[in-house]
Amino acid sequence: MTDQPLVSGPDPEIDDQALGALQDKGPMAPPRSQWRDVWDQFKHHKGAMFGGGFLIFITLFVLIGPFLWTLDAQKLDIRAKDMRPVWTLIWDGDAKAAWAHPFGTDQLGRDLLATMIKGGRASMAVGWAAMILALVIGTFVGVVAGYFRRADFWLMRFTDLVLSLPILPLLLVAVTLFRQPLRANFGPETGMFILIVGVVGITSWMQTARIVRGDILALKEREFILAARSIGTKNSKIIRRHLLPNVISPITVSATLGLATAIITESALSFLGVGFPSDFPTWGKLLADAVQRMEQFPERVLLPGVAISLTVLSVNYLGDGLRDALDPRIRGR
Amino acid sequence: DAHQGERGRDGEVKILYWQAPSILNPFLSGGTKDIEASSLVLEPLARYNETGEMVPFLAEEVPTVANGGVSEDLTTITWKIKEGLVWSDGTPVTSADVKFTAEYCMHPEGGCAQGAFFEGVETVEAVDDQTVKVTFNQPKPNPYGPFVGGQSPIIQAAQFADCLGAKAPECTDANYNPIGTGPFKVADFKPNDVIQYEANENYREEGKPAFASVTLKGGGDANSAGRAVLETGEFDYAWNLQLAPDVIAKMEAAGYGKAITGFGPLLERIEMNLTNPSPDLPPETRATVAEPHPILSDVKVRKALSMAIDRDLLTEVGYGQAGAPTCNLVPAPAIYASDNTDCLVQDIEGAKALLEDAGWTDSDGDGVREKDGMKLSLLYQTSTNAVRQDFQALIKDWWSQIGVETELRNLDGSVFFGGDPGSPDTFQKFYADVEMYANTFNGTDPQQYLSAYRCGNEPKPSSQWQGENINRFCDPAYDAMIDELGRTGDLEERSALAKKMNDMLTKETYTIVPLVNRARVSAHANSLGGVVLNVWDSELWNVGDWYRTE
Amino acid sequence: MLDHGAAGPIADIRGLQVEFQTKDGPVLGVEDVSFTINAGETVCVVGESGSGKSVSSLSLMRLVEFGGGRIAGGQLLFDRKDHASVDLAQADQGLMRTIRGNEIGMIFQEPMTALNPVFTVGRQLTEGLRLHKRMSKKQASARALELMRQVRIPEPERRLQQYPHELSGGMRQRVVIAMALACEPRLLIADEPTTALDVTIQAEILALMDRLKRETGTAVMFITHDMAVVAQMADRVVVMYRGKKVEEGPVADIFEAPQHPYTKALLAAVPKLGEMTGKQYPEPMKLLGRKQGEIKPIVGEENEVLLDVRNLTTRFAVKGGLLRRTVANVHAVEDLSFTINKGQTLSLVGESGCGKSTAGRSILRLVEPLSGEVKLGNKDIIALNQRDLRTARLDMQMIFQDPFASLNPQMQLSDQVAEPMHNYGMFKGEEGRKRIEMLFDRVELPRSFMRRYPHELSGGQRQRVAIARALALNPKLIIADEAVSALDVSVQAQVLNLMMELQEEMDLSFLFISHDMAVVERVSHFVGVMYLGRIVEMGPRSAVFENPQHPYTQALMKAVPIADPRKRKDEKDLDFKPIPSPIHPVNYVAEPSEYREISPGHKILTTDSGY
Amino acid sequence: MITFAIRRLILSIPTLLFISLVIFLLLQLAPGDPMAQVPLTVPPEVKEKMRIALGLGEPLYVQYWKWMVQFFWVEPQVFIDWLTRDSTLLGWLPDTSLYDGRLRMISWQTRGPVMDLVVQSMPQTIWVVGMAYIVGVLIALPIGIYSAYRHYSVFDQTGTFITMVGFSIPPFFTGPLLIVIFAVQLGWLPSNYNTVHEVVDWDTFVYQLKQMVLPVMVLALQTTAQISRYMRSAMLDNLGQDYVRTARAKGLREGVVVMVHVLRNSMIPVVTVIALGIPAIFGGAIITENVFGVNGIGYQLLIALFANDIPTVMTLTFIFAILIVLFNLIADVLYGVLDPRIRYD
Ligand SMILES: Nc1ncnc2c1ncn2[C@@H]1O[C@H](COP(=O)(O)OP(=O)(O)OP(=O)(O)O)[C@@H](O)[C@H]1O
Ligand SMILES: Nc1ncnc2c1ncn2[C@@H]1O[C@H](COP(=O)(O)OP(=O)(O)OP(=O)(O)O)[C@@H](O)[C@H]1O
Ligand SMILES: [Mg+2]
Ligand SMILES: [Mg+2]
Repeated sequence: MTDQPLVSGPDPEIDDQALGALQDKGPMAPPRSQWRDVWDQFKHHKGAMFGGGFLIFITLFVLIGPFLWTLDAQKLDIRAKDMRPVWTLIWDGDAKAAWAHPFGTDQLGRDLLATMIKGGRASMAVGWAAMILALVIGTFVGVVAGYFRRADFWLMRFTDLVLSLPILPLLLVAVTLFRQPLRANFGPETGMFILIVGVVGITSWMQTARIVRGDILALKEREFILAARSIGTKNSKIIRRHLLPNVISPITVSATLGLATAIITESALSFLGVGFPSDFPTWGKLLADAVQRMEQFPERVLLPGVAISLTVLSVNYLGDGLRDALDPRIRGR
Repeated sequence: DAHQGERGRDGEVKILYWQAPSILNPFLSGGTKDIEASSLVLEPLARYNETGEMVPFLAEEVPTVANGGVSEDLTTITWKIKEGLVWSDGTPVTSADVKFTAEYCMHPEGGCAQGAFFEGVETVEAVDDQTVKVTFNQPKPNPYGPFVGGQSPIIQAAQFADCLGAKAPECTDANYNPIGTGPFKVADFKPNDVIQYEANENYREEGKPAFASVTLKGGGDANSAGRAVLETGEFDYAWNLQLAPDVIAKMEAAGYGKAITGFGPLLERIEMNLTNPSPDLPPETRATVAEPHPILSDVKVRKALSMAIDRDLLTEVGYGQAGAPTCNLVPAPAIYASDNTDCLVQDIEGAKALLEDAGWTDSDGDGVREKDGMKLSLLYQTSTNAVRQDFQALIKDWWSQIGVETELRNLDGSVFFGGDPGSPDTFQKFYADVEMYANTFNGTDPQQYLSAYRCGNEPKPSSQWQGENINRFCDPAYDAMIDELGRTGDLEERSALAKKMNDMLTKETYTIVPLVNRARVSAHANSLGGVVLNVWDSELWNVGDWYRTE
Repeated sequence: MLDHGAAGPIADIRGLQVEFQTKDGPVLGVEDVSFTINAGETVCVVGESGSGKSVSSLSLMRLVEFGGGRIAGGQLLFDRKDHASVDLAQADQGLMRTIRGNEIGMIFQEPMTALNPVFTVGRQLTEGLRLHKRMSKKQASARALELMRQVRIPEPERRLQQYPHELSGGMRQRVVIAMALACEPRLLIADEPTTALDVTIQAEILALMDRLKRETGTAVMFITHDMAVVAQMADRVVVMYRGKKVEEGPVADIFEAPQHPYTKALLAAVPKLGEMTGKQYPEPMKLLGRKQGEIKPIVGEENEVLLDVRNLTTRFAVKGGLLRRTVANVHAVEDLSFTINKGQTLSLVGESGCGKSTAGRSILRLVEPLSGEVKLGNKDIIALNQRDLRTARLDMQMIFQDPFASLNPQMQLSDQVAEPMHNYGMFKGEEGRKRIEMLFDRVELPRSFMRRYPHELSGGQRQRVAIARALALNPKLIIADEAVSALDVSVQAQVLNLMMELQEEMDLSFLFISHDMAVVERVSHFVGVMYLGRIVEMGPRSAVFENPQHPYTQALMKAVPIADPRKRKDEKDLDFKPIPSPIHPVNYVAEPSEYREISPGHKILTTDSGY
Repeated sequence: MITFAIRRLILSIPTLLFISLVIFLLLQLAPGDPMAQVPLTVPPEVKEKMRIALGLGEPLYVQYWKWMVQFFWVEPQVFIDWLTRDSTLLGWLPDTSLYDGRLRMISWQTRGPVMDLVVQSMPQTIWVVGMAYIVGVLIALPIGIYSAYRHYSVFDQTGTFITMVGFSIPPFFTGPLLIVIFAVQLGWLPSNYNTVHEVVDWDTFVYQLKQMVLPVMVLALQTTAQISRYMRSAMLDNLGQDYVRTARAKGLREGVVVMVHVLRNSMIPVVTVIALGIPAIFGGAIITENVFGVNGIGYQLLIALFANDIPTVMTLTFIFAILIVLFNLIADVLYGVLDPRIRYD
């Protein structure tokens, strides 16, 4: 058949098409920059847009809030204690509320708006930092365990070990050992921040490690890893270029849960008295402190509670959106 | 009256302790919860009543010099046990049991938590079946240590015979279910959880207890305990509600019960560190008398710090009805309380002037005073507890008004109050400039309490950081008064001396800055009658008299 | 064929149009397709990947809805048993459930993924029977056993209790067929049922389906892109192209007188076994619709040996027991020796699992061989340490079977092509960019593709990227491990031509690993036939193909379907033994391979090969 | 499979020994003092005596060795004795008397054997926390399944929202909140768990249910949030698989396709996640146990920590470690059992 001379078809249009069959097919749209694509995909994810928007809002709120709302969060004004937020005036004209303290004040007369702003700073900082630390450790352990067969057994047993360590004594040990040097070098608040981030990070990476390891074990068997080896890619580069980008998805899930865990763990630490100095507000601590009076002053639990939940929710949605946007396979669809 | 009748007529009473009792042998645990839980079963020879007066329990009467029970030279005390007393298992209570109790606690390997009550005891003899004679190695102006109060009750010799010394902890059955003379006996004990008691059918008083059984549940926190009694009525009695006054008031409004308060000598105070806690110093000399405090050694500074505090406000915020502002280290009992009230009025301006006077000025205008290039900056530590943190915030605020910068630190109670010499965070080590906590004394006599501030009694490396003179206070004149108090038997003179010592530590030197005399707050259901809150002894001291009102 | 007499059409597809909802709006998967299937007839639907073959068949089952599609127009008339014709396009899912599996059976492409991994074969087989035929458990198992016998699965009783993964690919596919046949459907849809299989197994399955069709009179809609299979199976052929039917007709007409240019081009691209008879050297194919220079044979350097492999042995340890000691070995490659001349191609053929890939990987030392000698030029590869090995790999590169799996889905193509150069620090900066462009040009990919991701390309394009990557370092030897197996015929032809052109131009040597005899015949100078880790026959291509001596080679040649409807194979010719296990206990001593030379360079194994 | 399990079991012994050593050292290093809860009125000399009586003065390795002997030798003896004497299961066996009165692990707080504490607080832990886990899982699975099946539907979105909120709100808030609503305001349910309550008839059974409702709700919220996420993603992975299409092509009903074919496959990863969560039952409910006065194992650990009761803390954490390692192993084995493709040998 091949030796037959080419017979041209009757219809030049179809002919053209037919010849095209052997020509390149595929997406012919002009290529666009990677980040444009990522953004386009991201834009279409409503949840992610909400999440991102809220996170930006809350970040701005805690970052530039102190400049707009200049009241000092630690300033006591005992005469103005136990004020209600202004919106209570809507149904209760006699409520003790004023625009001077739009969210009200606490039992010592500290302005709630100011403490929310300052507390948010601490909580967000701890949450993000601890989450990132946990992700870094978890990813590292997971990748090494998954990639190097010889390290696997020991690293996984090490993970078991850390999983079974009692947190509180660990924390007390850490506080004893490191509080003084950290305080001397970074001051009481930053020092404590580093300590808390360290402890929370060090005790919450195990889940990530486990998941990443599982994924790496599967990825390792894929041919493109073999291909990379055959073109002389070194182990470190294989990990960085080929493996890590492909485990983004489980990592974003861990990140979501990690942020919530970190914010809540921090509050539990303050609760136990091993956290920040007592007059240093965080959302978790505001929530914990307000629980006793939640019937009289529901806003004191609701404000930090809602802030924490919304942040976590936003990160969750943002994670979903990012995962879809960063994965070129999904993005193409 | 109406609440008389036959034993066990009122069914069950439910008590909630938010710290769960772990053992029912008060000699093996110093914990209040354990002592009070065991006080339903074990009784001493005499107790303090709600006014701090001593009343006989197992003894016929309280021995005194007047009635001949205490020897003239104050070296012996002779107790007579009531006739016909029996243990809950029906065997008679004899002086041998009393003698055994002393042996049990004084055994060198036993690790008895109440050893302090037996200090100076030379011998305990059973004169006859009903009579015990305690001999001290030196005159004891206050011979009512052993066998008085909830902390040193009488245990049954037969039950504990094999549990002396090192074997004490192995007698789990006895420690969990001691046989006693109290109105109740243990039916079931789940350590760290629940104790179920039932009425002691051999109890000495007819028609008592009114309740057939007691359930003492442990666990939760003060908030949930208050709620269970005051808001839901699930329990009849809740112990030690350390809650802010508005929280308690809110709970009471539900109408199920009421909070009751009683004042003892429990004092919330700020202790000034007279030695230098700087981390730059070597560990051998840090926070020891070798290094006086660079700022707080000056009495003017200490006084200024005290003057800046508004004790009324602190009380209102932190304790409400359950607290009283005070300037005394010994605020109670009345005969020992000094009339010192000069600290009660806050005086910010005066404090400022005093600091100026002492050479502390704000030369760079940052709101913090300095002197010789050193900032007037203090580290203020305490244990973790919501009210204490409020206090810290308020005091920090006042001090900032007089130009003192404060860094707050709160520590986990188990570390802060634990005496671990390895930890930098114990209150004894005092690696801070000022610290706040509450302390009190047993019974009604402050002698031992005041004796703590003797030169050399401070925690230091050589004593493994043990010692009661937390501030590292040292004044030979004060030591002389301690000695004198040890020799003085007359109540009037003792009172005068104690007041003088109290003033020396507070008003004259401001070594100790008293804040609030704290009351104990508990709550009981409206349907529970006969509750008499006693701060000098176990709270459950008269549970045998409790009854149901409707 | 029409044993049961010509009945009316069982299925009549008229103007089918299927739409998929995507983010960029609706996309037509099938634009306009009409054809009929008569009772007792096999209709083959052919066409490139993505031409709408699967979508058409899924529409007939009304399964497209579950994949996000929608039948936007047209009619799907199906003649039910009671002769009432229904339009399946309008039927509700309830009615469809009584038709699916009962009156229309479907065989899916991927035998492994088409079976639920957690249920036994028996359970999956009986499910449909119990549902549609209301059989009791016992009756259903009896019928299942019967079905298993029908599809000639050895030891059917035992198989019923096994899980899919415990069966070989061929057996799994037979189970899928049995499942589709379970309720004796009147129409059987087979969507590429043999694409994933070895030639031998493929031949068996095709024979089986043919026989079943004859025995039961079922109408078959057979979807494939393999023209050889069409030639073997079809009564009529429907050619699809970009969502449309472009041609339809009896099989002989289509092959002998194709009308539509696409059909012509397609047929031209199919390599046919025997085409190269009489030619000494391989040469590129002549493709329709493409400008090609003069086609000339690729000679290579007869006398310069580039790769010399001697007695290569690779085994994988099977660990077991409490102490994880080696309890047995997989003898994947056993005493393998061959040479490749500069600028020439040696092909390794053989069934799945015979050790072809392992041999290729051992040469590159991507798996460590147990013993043997590999010399590239005068470098002893086996003796190198890790650093030198890395340098040595500059001269030898590999192209992998699955173009999708061998590219990182998260990396832009230009980065992937540039990666080898980065790794060796060659061609930096502007020069590197130029070279990447050159490589893209070389493999005939538009430069605009450099910023794309693998999933945005077709299979052929992806494989060209892989080739570009392999070429990046100017290697002397390329090991192409099933480099074209996953591609459409027309694309495959292009890629093959490309490889041959490059060989001609750059004096490349290829170790070409494949199981497709027709392709091998096209490209090789020398051929080695592997069986159970050993080469059983090796020699110049013409000698091996025209005069196969080893019984295994002969069987293999017999199994290859030929793209000519006049040369249909008969089931009787087929007689395959399953490959024995390559796993031997630790103390097993493999005997060395000895060969007998039949003609110059043509050797066959004289010692036991296991066949 | 069996050899795999046995091998892992054997290998976990050194792991556990190492874990025990690390825990031991950690606790020794940690500051704190068993005398912390003794009132300040007790003088330091007395405290020192109490400390010595607890055996705190001995060298570390002696303490460790003693503890090991007690844990691995003495306690099992006591346990076997108990089994053959009092338990209903094995009580018919002839009484053994292995225990020769050697010192058991004694809690510093209660001065009683630590194991007795464990045995005593186990029932309420299993009842409340275990039940909460079961309830949480039972709620989570349908939510996860349906969310995945109706991917991005209103139900899915709401489910995501509620589970995320549930996950981000700490139990020290939800606990009191539920108490205020259901115990204080409505008065329907008790706020405090009665650990000595015995179920003898219908009414007591109802009471038992009532008192379990609140703590179970608080804990289940957390479980539900996590498990339903896992379930959803596992279902999503499987719904796109080819075998689902095959199942549909057989004419099976959607219910059967989803609930039999897809579910079975999706359960494989989820079951291991569930198994791995079980050790957390015993230690992870500390705050909830405290709020409701459940006084289970978690609470025992909490107060032992605060009282620096090292033998108890040590034993409890080590028991948790054993559980974690054991359930890791069980999860691996389950994975193999559920998934016929996985063969460990
Ligand atoms: N779920 C889907 N969503 C969007 N488009 C789809 C979907 N399924 C198929 N298509 C499109 O429909 C067209 C026909 O696809 P179909 O699967 O029928 O091709 P095919 O001929 O079977 O190819 P192959 O030989 O690769 O199996 C393709 O363009 C494909 O992109
Ligand atoms: N990493 C490995 N560990 C253990 N056994 C292996 C490994 N890789 C391959 N094998 C075994 O070695 C034998 C040869 O495998 P190989 O992949 O080389 O076959 P192949 O001829 O390339 O087959 P295919 O055509 O399916 O790719 C097979 O039995 C296979 O199961
Ligand atoms: Mg298809
Ligand atoms: Mg292969």
